[in-house]
Amino acid sequence: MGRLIVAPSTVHPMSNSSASPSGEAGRGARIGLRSVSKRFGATQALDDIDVDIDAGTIHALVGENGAGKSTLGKVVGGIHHADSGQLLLDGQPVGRWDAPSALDHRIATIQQELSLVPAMSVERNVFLGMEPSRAGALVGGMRERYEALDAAVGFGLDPRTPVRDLRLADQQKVEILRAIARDARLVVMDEPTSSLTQDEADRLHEIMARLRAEGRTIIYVSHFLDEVLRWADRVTIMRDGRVVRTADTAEETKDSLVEGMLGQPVELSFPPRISPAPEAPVVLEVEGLSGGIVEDVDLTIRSGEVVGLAGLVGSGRTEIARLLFGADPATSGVVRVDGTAVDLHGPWSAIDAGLVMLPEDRRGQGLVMTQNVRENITLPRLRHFARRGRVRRSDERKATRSAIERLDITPARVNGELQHYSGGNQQKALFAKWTLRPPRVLILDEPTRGVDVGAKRRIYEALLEEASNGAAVLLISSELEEVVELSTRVHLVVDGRITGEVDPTTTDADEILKQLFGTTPVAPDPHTGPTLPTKASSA
Amino acid sequence: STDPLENDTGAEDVGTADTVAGDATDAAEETGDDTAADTDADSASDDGIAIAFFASSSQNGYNQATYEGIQEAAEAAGGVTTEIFDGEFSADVQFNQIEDVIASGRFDGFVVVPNDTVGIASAVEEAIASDIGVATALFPIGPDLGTIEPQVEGIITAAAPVEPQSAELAEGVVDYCADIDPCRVIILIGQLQFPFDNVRYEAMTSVLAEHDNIELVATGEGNYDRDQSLTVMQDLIQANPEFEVLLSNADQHVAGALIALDEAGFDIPSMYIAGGGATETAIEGIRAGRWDATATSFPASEGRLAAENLIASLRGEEFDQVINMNEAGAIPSAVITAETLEEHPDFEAEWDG
Amino acid sequence: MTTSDPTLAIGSGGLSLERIGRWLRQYGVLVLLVALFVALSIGSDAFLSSRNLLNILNQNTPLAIIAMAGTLVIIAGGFDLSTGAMFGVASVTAAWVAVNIDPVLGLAIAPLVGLALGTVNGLVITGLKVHSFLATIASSLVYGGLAILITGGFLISVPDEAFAALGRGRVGPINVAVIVLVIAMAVFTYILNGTTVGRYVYAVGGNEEAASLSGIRVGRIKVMTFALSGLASGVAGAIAVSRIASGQPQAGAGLELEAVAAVILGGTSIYGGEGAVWRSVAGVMLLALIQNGFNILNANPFYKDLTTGLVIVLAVALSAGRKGK
Amino acid sequence: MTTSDPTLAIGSGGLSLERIGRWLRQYGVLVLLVALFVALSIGSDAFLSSRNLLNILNQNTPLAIIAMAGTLVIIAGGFDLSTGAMFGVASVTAAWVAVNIDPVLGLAIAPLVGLALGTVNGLVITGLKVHSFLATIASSLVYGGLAILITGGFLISVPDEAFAALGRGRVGPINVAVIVLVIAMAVFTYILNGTTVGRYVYAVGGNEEAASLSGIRVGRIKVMTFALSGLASGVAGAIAVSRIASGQPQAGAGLELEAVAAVILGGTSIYGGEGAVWRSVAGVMLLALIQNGFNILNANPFYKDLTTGLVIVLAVALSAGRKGK
Ligand SMILES: Nc1ncnc2c1ncn2[C@@H]1O[C@H](COP(=O)(O)OP(=O)(O)OP(=O)(O)O)[C@@H](O)[C@H]1O
Ligand SMILES: Nc1ncnc2c1ncn2[C@@H]1O[C@H](COP(=O)(O)OP(=O)(O)OP(=O)(O)O)[C@@H](O)[C@H]1O
Ligand SMILES: O[C@@H]1[C@@H](O)[C@H](O)OC[C@H]1O
Ligand SMILES: [Mg+2]
Ligand SMILES: [Mg+2]
Repeated sequence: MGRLIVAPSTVHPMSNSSASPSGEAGRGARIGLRSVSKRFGATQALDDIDVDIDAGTIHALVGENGAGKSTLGKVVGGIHHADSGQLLLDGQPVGRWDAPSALDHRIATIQQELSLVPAMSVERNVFLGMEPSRAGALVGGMRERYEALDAAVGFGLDPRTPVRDLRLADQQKVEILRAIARDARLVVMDEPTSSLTQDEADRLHEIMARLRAEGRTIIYVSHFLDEVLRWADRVTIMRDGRVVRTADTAEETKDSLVEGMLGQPVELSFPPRISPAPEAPVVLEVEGLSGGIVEDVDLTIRSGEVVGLAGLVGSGRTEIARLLFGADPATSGVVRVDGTAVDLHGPWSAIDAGLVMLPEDRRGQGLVMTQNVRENITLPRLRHFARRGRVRRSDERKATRSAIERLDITPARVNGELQHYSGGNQQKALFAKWTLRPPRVLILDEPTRGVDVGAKRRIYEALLEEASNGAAVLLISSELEEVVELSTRVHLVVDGRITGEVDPTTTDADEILKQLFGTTPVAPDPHTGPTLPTKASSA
Repeated sequence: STDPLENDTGAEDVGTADTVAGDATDAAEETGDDTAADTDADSASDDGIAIAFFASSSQNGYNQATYEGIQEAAEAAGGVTTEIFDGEFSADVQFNQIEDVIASGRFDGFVVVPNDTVGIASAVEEAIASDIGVATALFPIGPDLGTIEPQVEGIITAAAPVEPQSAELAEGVVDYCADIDPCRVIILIGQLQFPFDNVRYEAMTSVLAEHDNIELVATGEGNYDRDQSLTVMQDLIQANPEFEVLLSNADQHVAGALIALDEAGFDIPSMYIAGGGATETAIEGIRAGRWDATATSFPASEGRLAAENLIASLRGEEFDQVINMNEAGAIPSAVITAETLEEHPDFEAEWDG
Repeated sequence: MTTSDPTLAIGSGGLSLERIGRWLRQYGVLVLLVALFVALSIGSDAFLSSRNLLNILNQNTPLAIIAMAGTLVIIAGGFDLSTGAMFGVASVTAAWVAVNIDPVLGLAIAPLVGLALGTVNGLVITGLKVHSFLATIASSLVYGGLAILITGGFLISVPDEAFAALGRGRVGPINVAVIVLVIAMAVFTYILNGTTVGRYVYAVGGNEEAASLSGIRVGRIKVMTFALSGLASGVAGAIAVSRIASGQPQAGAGLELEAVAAVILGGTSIYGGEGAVWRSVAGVMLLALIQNGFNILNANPFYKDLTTGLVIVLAVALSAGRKGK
Repeated sequence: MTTSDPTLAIGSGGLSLERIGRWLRQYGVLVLLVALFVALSIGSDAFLSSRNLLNILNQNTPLAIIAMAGTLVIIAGGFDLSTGAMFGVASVTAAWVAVNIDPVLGLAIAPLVGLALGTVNGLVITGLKVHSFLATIASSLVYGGLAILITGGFLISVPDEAFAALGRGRVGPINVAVIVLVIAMAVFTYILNGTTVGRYVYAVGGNEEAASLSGIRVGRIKVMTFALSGLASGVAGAIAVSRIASGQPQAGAGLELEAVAAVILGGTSIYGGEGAVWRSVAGVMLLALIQNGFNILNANPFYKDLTTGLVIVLAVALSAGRKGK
């Protein structure tokens, strides 16, 4: 972290004369919510909320999926209007309050669901709305400003790449850069690390600490409770749209947070790993699979086995999964399910063969936001709910209802409008979609992104249940701990190749990381050095 | 603007459309009330006659002049009200309109300027079957564009036969070209995908083809639009910097093309320039010696004659079934030239385009 | 933040303004349709005759059929601006076959011609990965050219009685075309809302990538929507050509935009993923009632366009913000 | 990294097939334009004359100006189907004012009329939150109605010499309209690529929500694009009406779709967020060359539509998959 030179406390590295209209630079904003309520149809998302967020603090929001954290953040950021109540900025009631006016008051938001302009380059996205200009005419200097910003933050993204060509994690970095570039007095960060690796998350945390040192305020929403306890000053626990309590993090423990969030203590450890019967047959067999950056992958998973893929960022885990699933064209290789070769021309034949994949980007690749919960959940298996092409809705409803129960999706409505669900509940629906009927091979790419601790446990249990019912499971997660704790075997992935196998019962996350680094020939990125794909292990 | 009938003008003597349409509307309303409920239109004719005019487009100078003529006839006959319907240059719209109006039972007679001369026939048959008298103006109704004899039983037709008129226009070219060899001709036709334009084009070209000294160097589509004709002419001049004759079926084409010819420095009076429609612009041009001919077209007279005969037929009086506009108009000939204008010094164009 | 916004302050339990607003936004086009219907019934005795009402349906059958199929295209995220041209080709082919071979064969072949042309559209669009907006403008030019070549620019008239049966025939008082309309509506509604394929159409338009990763053959679904649109244009062409007993290449000109406008007027999302067949029929009928009203009442045609425009704006204002955009 | 993939195996410095492909997809419309240009130069002596080339530019100035402004509308995620009608209103107003008040005032007022109508479009679209596709179809009907009311449906002839200066005048050999074209191209390019407003146009079309969250007043940007589109239609109307010395309400009919087609043909994304002014000019010129070619080669106009359609398909095939869709 040596390159994170902390800037002089009053001068933000990015501030220039046009970005700091007043002399407030460096002074954080103080926000108060008084009896704030917000209702969406039948859902009371915020119910009479009172919170004070002090200047120069990192203030965490924790709570179950759907507790109202994002809604609270959006009210502060001017993205939602509260139905009633009052918002105080530095003790004064605010007037007109929408996103542009919040920004005028230098309150910036990193939303949970990324919101970038896909065709625009990284730097243009970062400086959107604050381009160097004179009387409306663009002037040069954006590259220099970007480089200064990047030097301070150290994400090492190429400023010219259109953001649609970036991986999800890199897009999240662009969002972060954008908020920082705004020289904001208060930044709402809604699960900013959900796609990041531990290394990148740590980098962000350092930046947060530095912003706080400059007197700025941060509202930090996260499901990583260890991180919350480590980095935040205060924490507000929310449940069902209400504040349970606000306290100093020093007074809280992981268990106390969980109990506050869920209303009851919950088992935090991983469910016990299952091991397949010794005579269990091979379900998935991959031989010489190549395509894109993936080269010559061999893989075997037996019935009841959970196999994890561990790799550094960009090592090609996602690409392996997509090739297996027929989502990307393979140049060579064979995939067999229960001994029968799968046609790799498209996901349809993979699904027909009982091979399914939960993709990593739920909004981009996973869900159809214009369709409701039922329609999303049954989509890949719709034919099973149809006779001669005619969909039988009652069967659909029945299956959906039980999926909602199993994963505790809220609101628990079969025909709920998914686009309005909280991030974590969408993720649960995505999981439900791919496990609605028992698959033969279940590929999971970041299955717990954005879900709360209780729901994570439920997903782990569901995953293991699929395995114990005889499925072969392939697990990819940037939370290395998940991979280690749930898998029966872990493959190491480096540069699109499987370079080794470790036994997770005898090898811990740190050891796996060491091995991965040991086999990494070159640092993938000159700016960041090798990046670690794990969370929570080092925190 | 791709419709053949889309003549982009109005005649200056027609008065403003607002009052024209307004008067008609008011008048029709008075009688409309007591006939509306009456499904048997025939019974309305004792106390008054209501005529619906189905314009190919009400926002078009040619049709407005026709309507002017219809109103004139209505006034002269007394006890006749008129109303205009806008066909929007669409065959479909017009067809539906006629059906709707038959269903409304408010009218005793129709005058139609058809958008689709064939397709409209079944709607017209339906009208006649409902005891509504029908007259067509400008074009005959029925599959054969070549004749103005009724192809739907009972229909009154006030039109100029399409083919002979175009042939006669081309004969003017032949005369002009008699001593010129080669005599190069450019034709600007409306749109070859319209059946009537095809008939016109074939008539013109077959006349020209009989003469070895005449050379058809280019054909353009003017689309009944001045601006498009200007564009096409500018282009054609590039490939054919010298030619003697501009032959067209529509004065609008000529009006646009002349801008291009002027720009390019052609000596227009020495050329042979022929259009169609007998518009004010064309008549002025012929009088000024810049144009040579225009195919006759008397929209107001056409409307008046169609309506007069329709009213007569509805009243059981004597009437003409077929009115040949090449004989019945103010100038009884298919083509107007400087000579015909000398014979009819007081002639005023009935519209402009 | 403000508490002064009245629409937000009202509780959502009872019959709140907000709920009425939502209902209006959802069914605005129907409300307007009913309102116009009532107004016309009051304004003119002639309007509420069964003859007039059947006329309206009959006249608008070709447009409605095209719009219904177009609904599927638009829900799947596409656009078909070649329906008018396909209608034209189908019409002239029908007329040509009727004159040269057999009238009934002519009518039967028109839908097939449409189906073939629509399938070509779909294959070009998915094969070349081009947006259908431009692709179908191009194909509409090509098809239009084809229609002209078939006819040589002349009109083909079909004097045969049998040929007129589809367009002019009646079963009792009901026009054959109206029966076709009702059947088409049932079929398209069933396809869209009762079958797996219909569900896939929504999914493809809602999120193509997610649909593909869910095992849907996106290309096939798209080709199918364009093929259906062609088929519908062919059926519409057959009805129209039979009604006027003549085929001409220009026949369908302008229909394509009218159909798209009706679909969107009905409330189907231009972005794809959302919509319904009944909406498009309502859109067609809304436009039809305005037309019919002007024909039935003594309204000055000078104000027709203006009125139509304002009614569309009204419809659109009623359902304002339904999709948040 | 694998070496088995031929496209990747070749060093990124060299001239790989993949790079040529990418370049073609990016500049396909230019390639086709040049190809057509060369073909016409070979095919006809008349083509490569400065007069003919100036003619082409001159003739297409109105369409090109509308398409350039339309580029901004489409990049911002909108659609303007009322440009033809605004062109019509501006034309007849110009002619009316020229005849009744002053010819020069007439020409001067046309752009302002367009600006006003365009602004109304923008305000309706953002105010009612309706999609511009439908809203501008509606407003085009209303504006069309307006134009008819202004003229009473008649043609307004303006015999004045001064009135013709804009449309027919020349500076040396160069038509005044061509000069206007060049200026418009410079201005629109500058707005789009040299100003913050232009940047926001891309952002609004690329992701409205992201733009709004970046503090961009999305509504204002949209209104501005529609206002500019109106202004451009007004300028185009002034040029055209001056050229033919007469105004008529139907004048601009069909222009709106031609302009949209040219923009998309040029390669500007129909989904918004991407595009360029030069692309639209290239699109206009591609269509113009086909027209010009048919005229100067004396080709049978029967094949014009067919050819135009095939050229568009070709253009589209060349840039296939440029946006992945
Ligand atoms: N636009 C909306 N329309 C309808 N309901 C909404 C909308 N936004 C949020 N909700 C509902 O409000 C509740 C709170 O949602 P919110 O997104 O604030 O939860 P969250 O605490 O951020 O959850 P997560 O941890 O899953 O992100 C949820 O029940 C959600 O379904
Ligand atoms: N959408 C994309 N566009 C461009 N490159 C991509 C995209 N997705 C992945 N890549 C690149 O492909 C390579 C493999 O990425 P992949 O997502 O498979 O890695 P991964 O091991 O799954 O890492 P992570 O899941 O942590 O992103 C990387 O070099 C990455 O940068
Ligand atoms: O030639 C005439 C043409 O000028 C006018 O536009 O329409 C009627 C035609 O007969
Ligand atoms: Mg959230
Ligand atoms: Mg990945």
